[in-house]
Amino acid sequence: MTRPDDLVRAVEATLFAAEEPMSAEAISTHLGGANVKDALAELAEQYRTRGVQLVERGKRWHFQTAPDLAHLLRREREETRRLSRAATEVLAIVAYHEPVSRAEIEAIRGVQTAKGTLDVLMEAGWVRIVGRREVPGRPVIYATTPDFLSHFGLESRKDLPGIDELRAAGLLDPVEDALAAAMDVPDVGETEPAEQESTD
Amino acid sequence: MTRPDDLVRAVEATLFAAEEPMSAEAISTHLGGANVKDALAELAEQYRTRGVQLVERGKRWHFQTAPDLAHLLRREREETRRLSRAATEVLAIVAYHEPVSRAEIEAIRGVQTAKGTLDVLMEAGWVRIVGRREVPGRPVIYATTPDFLSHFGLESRKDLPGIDELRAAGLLDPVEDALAAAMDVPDVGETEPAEQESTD
Amino acid sequence: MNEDGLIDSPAVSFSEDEWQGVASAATEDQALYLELDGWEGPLDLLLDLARRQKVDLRRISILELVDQYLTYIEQAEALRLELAADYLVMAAWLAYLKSALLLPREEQPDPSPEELALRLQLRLQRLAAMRDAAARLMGRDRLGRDVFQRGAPEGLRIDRKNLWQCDWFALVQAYGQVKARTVPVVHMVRDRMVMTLDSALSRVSAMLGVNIDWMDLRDFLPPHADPKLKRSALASSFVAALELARLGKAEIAQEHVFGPLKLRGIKA
Repeated sequence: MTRPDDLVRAVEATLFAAEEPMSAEAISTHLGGANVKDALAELAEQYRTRGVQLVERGKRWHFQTAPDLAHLLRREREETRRLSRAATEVLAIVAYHEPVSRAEIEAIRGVQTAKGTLDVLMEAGWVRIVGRREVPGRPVIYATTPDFLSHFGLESRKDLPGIDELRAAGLLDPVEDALAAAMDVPDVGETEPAEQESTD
Repeated sequence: MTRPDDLVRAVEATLFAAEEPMSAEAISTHLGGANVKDALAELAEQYRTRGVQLVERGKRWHFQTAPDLAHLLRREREETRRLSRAATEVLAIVAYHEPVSRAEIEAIRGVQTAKGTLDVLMEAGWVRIVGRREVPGRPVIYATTPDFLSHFGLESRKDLPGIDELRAAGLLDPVEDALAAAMDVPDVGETEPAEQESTD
Repeated sequence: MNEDGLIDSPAVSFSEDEWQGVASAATEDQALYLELDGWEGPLDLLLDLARRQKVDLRRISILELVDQYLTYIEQAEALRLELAADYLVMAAWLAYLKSALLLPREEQPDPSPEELALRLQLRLQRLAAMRDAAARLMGRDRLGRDVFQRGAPEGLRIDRKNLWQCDWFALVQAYGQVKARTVPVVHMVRDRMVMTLDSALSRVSAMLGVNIDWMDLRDFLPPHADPKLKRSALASSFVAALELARLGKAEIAQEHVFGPLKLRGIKA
């Protein structure tokens, strides 16, 4: 193992010591403004095959144990909090559709979503309120957080499993849009289905 | 960096994720009884030149930031800040009247001087306590420091301009007058800008 | 409808392995299972039934699905299980949809039952997609479960240190202003050219003593005086004239308003 250069060592030490994932900017600030981009890439490469790896999640970097060693480590930890089925579904809907209102979540799930379900996700630090939709009633809209990406090992939302296929299949579009496309009606809401003359 | 063997990777991940230093026995137990001695030695060697090092302390192993990079853990960040108006005034009074007690500073300024103001000047290294005045209450007395002289480019306190010079420079004029002069308004309050006839 | 299904459900948490849900856990031959805890509303139940058809959701037979749902609800009613209202609402709606679908095409109501069926199908597809996505998400290598951050990070601490700035000019100016602010204030009135009432009185009475004819008040003023002094002298002399008149030493006459003020001494 060759001695890494000083900047790489400094970035390595900083990220090892950090209690939270750090953005490249935060690392740079901590190191007095050095350009850390290359050092991060080099470090990630150096650790690629090791038992500990450097990963980027939502523009923030942290070291974590290699996924293939999960079987060795899992037993010493109590499992992470189990999410209810409702909560996992809501989390998936927020992640794949963000930003999304509660009414939109409910439209997909077909049931009312208890306030507590979103609270659990917000408490876990995976979902947050990102504003209001500028429609009547100004409903609150939700999106996922950088912690969500870190927790599920996603570099960005583009890494959400199957998101490209779902989008291509139109499964992330509202039912109304899909219906319009399927019925070949150019514009839903304005165009009534053409009335057929009944043949009495 | 060659891929370390599986045992080395396992030891690496185990120690990385551990919340406390672990003895070789504890690591071995955790990894199903493997002999980890060689792996620990190899790992320590691999990390020897890095920003993070594997060390043994009292028969227990843990990762820690390389000693030469310890300064990264506790950084001092210097922030340039302008002295407040009040602090500047107090500093000037100390400079012109030293040694001076807080009561005397207040008498000259005509306002109470917050303790924090003198603390700021001492933090800046420009003012220090030089003793106590031998009067009832034995108040602390303050004077400027050599740093004060060098920061303001003064050979000695004698270089500070005298009162007569200040007056000649207009620095003893009441603030409003000085302001008016600086703004080049010939006579405030009497001269209205001549009204232009609008040409409709 | 509450979050956890029809009847007060204990199944708040579930493991990823049981993703398919309670209904799916039933084996093929248990066609008549009645497990009500597992669903979160009628759409959930419908999706589960649809998945039992083991075909792509896009090719699902809606009629068959409707039949299965209605059968299910009937059985629940036969067993006197209490069903939440929305299950019954869905049952009624599906019964309507079924009858509409069975009508000859030209007698079908508007919106067409095909459209309604398609809408239901699209909703099921979307719910199914999100359910699969959630399962895949939960199955990832999760931080704190499969992969771990450093167990005992030293932590980074940043101590801020202030670097104070001040310059010579600001210092000197501040001192100047402290001084200016605290110097005892002395008001000085500028020396102005005035004729006091006393001097006007002696001047007017002296001049009245030597003249016996009417004289204009202005003739009493000092000739060649500064204009500012003249104004002051005029005012003082007028007051002096009034005073002399009050004492009976002079009389005053004015022929018209703002006309010249005339003055004559009275011999005692």
